[in-house]
Amino acid sequence: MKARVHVTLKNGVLDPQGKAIGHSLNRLGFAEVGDVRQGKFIELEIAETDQARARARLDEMCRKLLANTVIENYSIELVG
Amino acid sequence: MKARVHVTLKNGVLDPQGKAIGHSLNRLGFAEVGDVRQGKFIELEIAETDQARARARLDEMCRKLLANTVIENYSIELVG
Amino acid sequence: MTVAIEKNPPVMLPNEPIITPQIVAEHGLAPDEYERLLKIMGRTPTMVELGIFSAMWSEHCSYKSSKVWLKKLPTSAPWVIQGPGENAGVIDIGDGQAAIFKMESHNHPSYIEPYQGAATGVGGILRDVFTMGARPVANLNALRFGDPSHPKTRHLVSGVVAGIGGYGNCMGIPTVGGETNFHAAYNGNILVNAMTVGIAATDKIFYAAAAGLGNPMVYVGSKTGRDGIHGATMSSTEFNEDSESKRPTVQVGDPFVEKLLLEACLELMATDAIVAIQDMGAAGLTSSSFEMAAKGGLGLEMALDQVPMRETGMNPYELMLSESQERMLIVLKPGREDEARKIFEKWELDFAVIGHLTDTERMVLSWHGEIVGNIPIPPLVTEAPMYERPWKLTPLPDVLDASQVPAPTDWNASLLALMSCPDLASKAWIWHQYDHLIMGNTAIRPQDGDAAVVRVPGGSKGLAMTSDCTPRYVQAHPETGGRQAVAEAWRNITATGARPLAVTDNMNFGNPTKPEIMGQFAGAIMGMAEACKALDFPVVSGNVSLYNETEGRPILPTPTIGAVGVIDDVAMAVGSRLRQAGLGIVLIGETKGWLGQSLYLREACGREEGAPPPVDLAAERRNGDFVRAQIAGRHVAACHDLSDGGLLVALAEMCIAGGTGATVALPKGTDVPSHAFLYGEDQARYLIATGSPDQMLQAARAAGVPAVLLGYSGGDLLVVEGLVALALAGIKSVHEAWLPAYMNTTD
Amino acid sequence: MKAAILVFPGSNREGDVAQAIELVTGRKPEMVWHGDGDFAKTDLIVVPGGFSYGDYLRCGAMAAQSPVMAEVKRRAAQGVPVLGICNGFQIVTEAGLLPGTLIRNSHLKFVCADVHLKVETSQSLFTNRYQAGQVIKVPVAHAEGNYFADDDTLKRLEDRGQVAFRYCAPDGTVDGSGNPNGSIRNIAGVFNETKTVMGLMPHPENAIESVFGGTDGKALFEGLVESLS
Ligand SMILES: Nc1ncnc2c1ncn2[C@@H]1O[C@H](COP(=O)(O)OP(=O)(O)O)[C@@H](O)[C@H]1O
Ligand SMILES: [Mg+2]
Repeated sequence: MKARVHVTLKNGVLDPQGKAIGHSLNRLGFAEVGDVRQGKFIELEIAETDQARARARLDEMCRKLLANTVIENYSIELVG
Repeated sequence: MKARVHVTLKNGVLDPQGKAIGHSLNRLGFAEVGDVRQGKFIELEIAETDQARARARLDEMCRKLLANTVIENYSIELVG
Repeated sequence: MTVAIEKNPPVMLPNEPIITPQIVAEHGLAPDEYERLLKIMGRTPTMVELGIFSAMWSEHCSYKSSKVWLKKLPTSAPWVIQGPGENAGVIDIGDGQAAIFKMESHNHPSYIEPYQGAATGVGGILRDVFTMGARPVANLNALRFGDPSHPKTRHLVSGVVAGIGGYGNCMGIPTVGGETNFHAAYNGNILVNAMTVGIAATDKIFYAAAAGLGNPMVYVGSKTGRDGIHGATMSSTEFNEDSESKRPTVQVGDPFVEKLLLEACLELMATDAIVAIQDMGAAGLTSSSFEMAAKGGLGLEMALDQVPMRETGMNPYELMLSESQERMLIVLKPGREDEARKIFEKWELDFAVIGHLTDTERMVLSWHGEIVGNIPIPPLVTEAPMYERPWKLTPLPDVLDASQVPAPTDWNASLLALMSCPDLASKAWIWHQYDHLIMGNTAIRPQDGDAAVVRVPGGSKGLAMTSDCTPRYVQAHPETGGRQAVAEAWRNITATGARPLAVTDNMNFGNPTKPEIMGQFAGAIMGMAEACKALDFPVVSGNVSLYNETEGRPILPTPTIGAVGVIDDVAMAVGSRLRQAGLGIVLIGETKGWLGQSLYLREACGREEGAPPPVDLAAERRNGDFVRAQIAGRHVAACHDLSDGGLLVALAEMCIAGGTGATVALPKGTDVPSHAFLYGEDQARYLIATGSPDQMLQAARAAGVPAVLLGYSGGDLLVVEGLVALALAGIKSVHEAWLPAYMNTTD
Repeated sequence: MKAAILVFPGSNREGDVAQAIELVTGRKPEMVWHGDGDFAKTDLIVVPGGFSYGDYLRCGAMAAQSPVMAEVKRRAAQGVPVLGICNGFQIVTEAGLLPGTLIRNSHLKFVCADVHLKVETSQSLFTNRYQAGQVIKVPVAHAEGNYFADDDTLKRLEDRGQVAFRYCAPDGTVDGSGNPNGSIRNIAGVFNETKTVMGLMPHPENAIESVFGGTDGKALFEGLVESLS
């Protein structure tokens, strides 16, 4: 099956990229843009048919590698 | 309102990051992981109430700055 | 020519289109070129064969417009180990060591996708150098962008610089120098020329010529995807079902994999398992395999289904033409496959035996057991089209006398304006994004000298390197411009105290089918050849990039010269920073006050006209040899060659870089007008800061070298008596402010 | 002093630090490949700079999961000194040996330049040859050296004297002018609680010889030799 993982910065953690994007958008004339945060979006193919097991494994992948839980949150979505 | 933008590499474009992540996961014992692709996930606060207008503006932002349309696709989602 | 009888004619693949004149045209082959192909093949080619001819006979691979001219460049000297014709040039730098270097363009890809285009340009030139057995020790980059006010320029600068840094930094190779110009002629066609210098043992240099019947041909590195398959895009989509994913794409670089490939190749090279090795650059598997087989006078059978593939549904056509990055082709000694495989597996890279050498002199390609291509190699190479295109030389423009150019009304303002103009403003914003210090060998950093100086690992020797070209001179008069580019490179190496040894070039020009453009090319080559001969400065490698035009408007002709020199003790190298008070400022060389094509004329008067400054090669040599001897004698505290902007700009650069002011005056009795003396761009000149000016003047007189003491260093002002008085801090701030300010604004 | 330098796929300043250590100690350090779960007994472990695993995902994240880092953690717990430089600092924080994390430079660009550092303490294995308050000049070269930690962590670091170096102006003033990457409180390097692990973004190994950028980094290695021989 396919999985989608979103990794986002925790509240309060500085996001230089998001800030710069917001800044640039404002300068480009998009005055309506306020706060911007940038995160990661990871799509994985997984050879696993059991939803629950897949979710548990993905959770482990996130904690071990995909997210730095000191500063990041993650969320997992299973597709197909 | 809030908007979410996903920026992903077009099909066929090499994704060194995704490749390295997949490799690493395999090495860490997640043998079930196949292809991995990494994209960006951008959340924006927008001072705009009209959905259609917001979407049009976001489309412009994507083409101008958020995505590199030579190699990337983007998708826009409006929340709240 | 007779057509060899073909024992195994290839099969057509399912869905393979019939070759039509349109498909031929889409492959960039002229009708007469296709006729030539038919004669060689003795039959209609398959798609993969057509693709191969198209790639091999492209301008890029065949040099069909430029070859006749390139032959005129001098390429030999006692210290040249390998001249043009291999992946890179090789020179002997003593102690059993060789410097291996080359420059290459990635202009078009960088315009389409600046980050990846520039990054893969660096990746490609690095492979050219380490495929010969060298560990790369330095990178340089020569960049030309459009007018700063053009809407695309900022985006291009930002992407190109990030891409060059992104690749080189990750590879751990210091990027130590380069040049950056802006001119409207590059608005639709920027130039990104990347150069790599590497070091190898003279007895451990690897070449591309295949040898040994039956020897295995091995593919290593990254998998092959559908990157950068150009030319035949439309037609190729027709012979596969899922067309969306088949769209040819921009090449994306993976510097991490290249770093692994570098280490793995060097590890394998330390054994004696390699017979020949060649990187896959432009035209990927096609050009690398043909070149290896042709150079060895052999044939090759390749099973394309064995090529490691990144995507599903790839076909032989795509595999032969893909420009996926970070790949190499190696001929191994028989029986050494396992040993080699272990090394590449350790570095987590793909490794596949994809073929073997034969004595048929044919390239036989198979796909799951069926032959899909069968091409005689020698005629494809020797019968490649070669053109003596009509050419028309650019006449020498009228000489512009200084009296026709107004002097500044405000001298201080004129200097500040020049120091902050796009071409002269500090490029620190760029080179701070490049790791120029990694390896711990960088003795002269960007902006600290005319050439970068890097210690050769394992000793005290240093290599000096630089890249130079003044395109406005070449535009005005190509012969003079070609001569000047070589002379300036030679001078820049000399100014550090190093001996200039050899040159690599990157010939960037417009459409060669126009006689004026071909004339620019011819003229530049004639000028370069003359200068290289006169200065004992052979060309050992190079690259040609033609058709740099948009909507019929060509770029300025830009023959970029990359040069390398050697200094025996790196600690003896001098930079251009004026760091001490009380030093005499000596001007070496003759000043006639040449303002034609000068930056003063362009920036202060808004005029681009006149003949460029003439280059007296005998004077260059005499003055340069004198300067080098003075440096070797430890009489020189700082030295800077005079080029763009002339004397006053050079002095200002020395002062602000070293944080020490100077007070100078025009020599008594000169009849050159002040503005021509201070801003003229006469060649063969240097500024030297020395603790013993009298001695130096005396030595110069004895050597027949024009020299004059202009004044002394000290204080924190730059003063030209009666004309200029400026605080260094003020000059420095405008000099450093332009580029960051420009990059931080949006239109 | 016996030193071991870890090498990951994509490491690239291992040679620089090996050269520095050899110059100072006269002894070649041992190079340890990332896949080796065990290596010879050593007085110092160095995690060098570079782009381990291409710096993909997050700098240092993939290297932190390698077999050799598990062994480094074991040895660090036993008190074997660990020095993480640049990418090594990122790896060591990802491995949990040091607090905080390194994020993208505030200006988003790679920066290679000489910077000035204020030595915060001479009371450590790594800094005993410097004086507290001394200003030294060494280069940085990174895109992700922006040190970040939450307020509690910062307070703990400051209270326990775990800040090793701060970016400063040439005259020692600690303010925005000398900060090359936006690091919080100008922090350039930190210790663990026992000060046996130090990580820093700048490259003392590239400031060893006067012809190649100065000698201010030398004392760090000399101090280690003094403490560990
Ligand atoms: N793209 C670049 N990359 C690295 N260094 C650069 C680049 N552009 C300019 N520089 C550096 O800036 C300094 C000034 O460049 P330039 O004016 O072309 O020097 P020169 O006139 O001595 O040839 C040189 O040290 C050069 O190496
Ligand atoms: Mg120059």
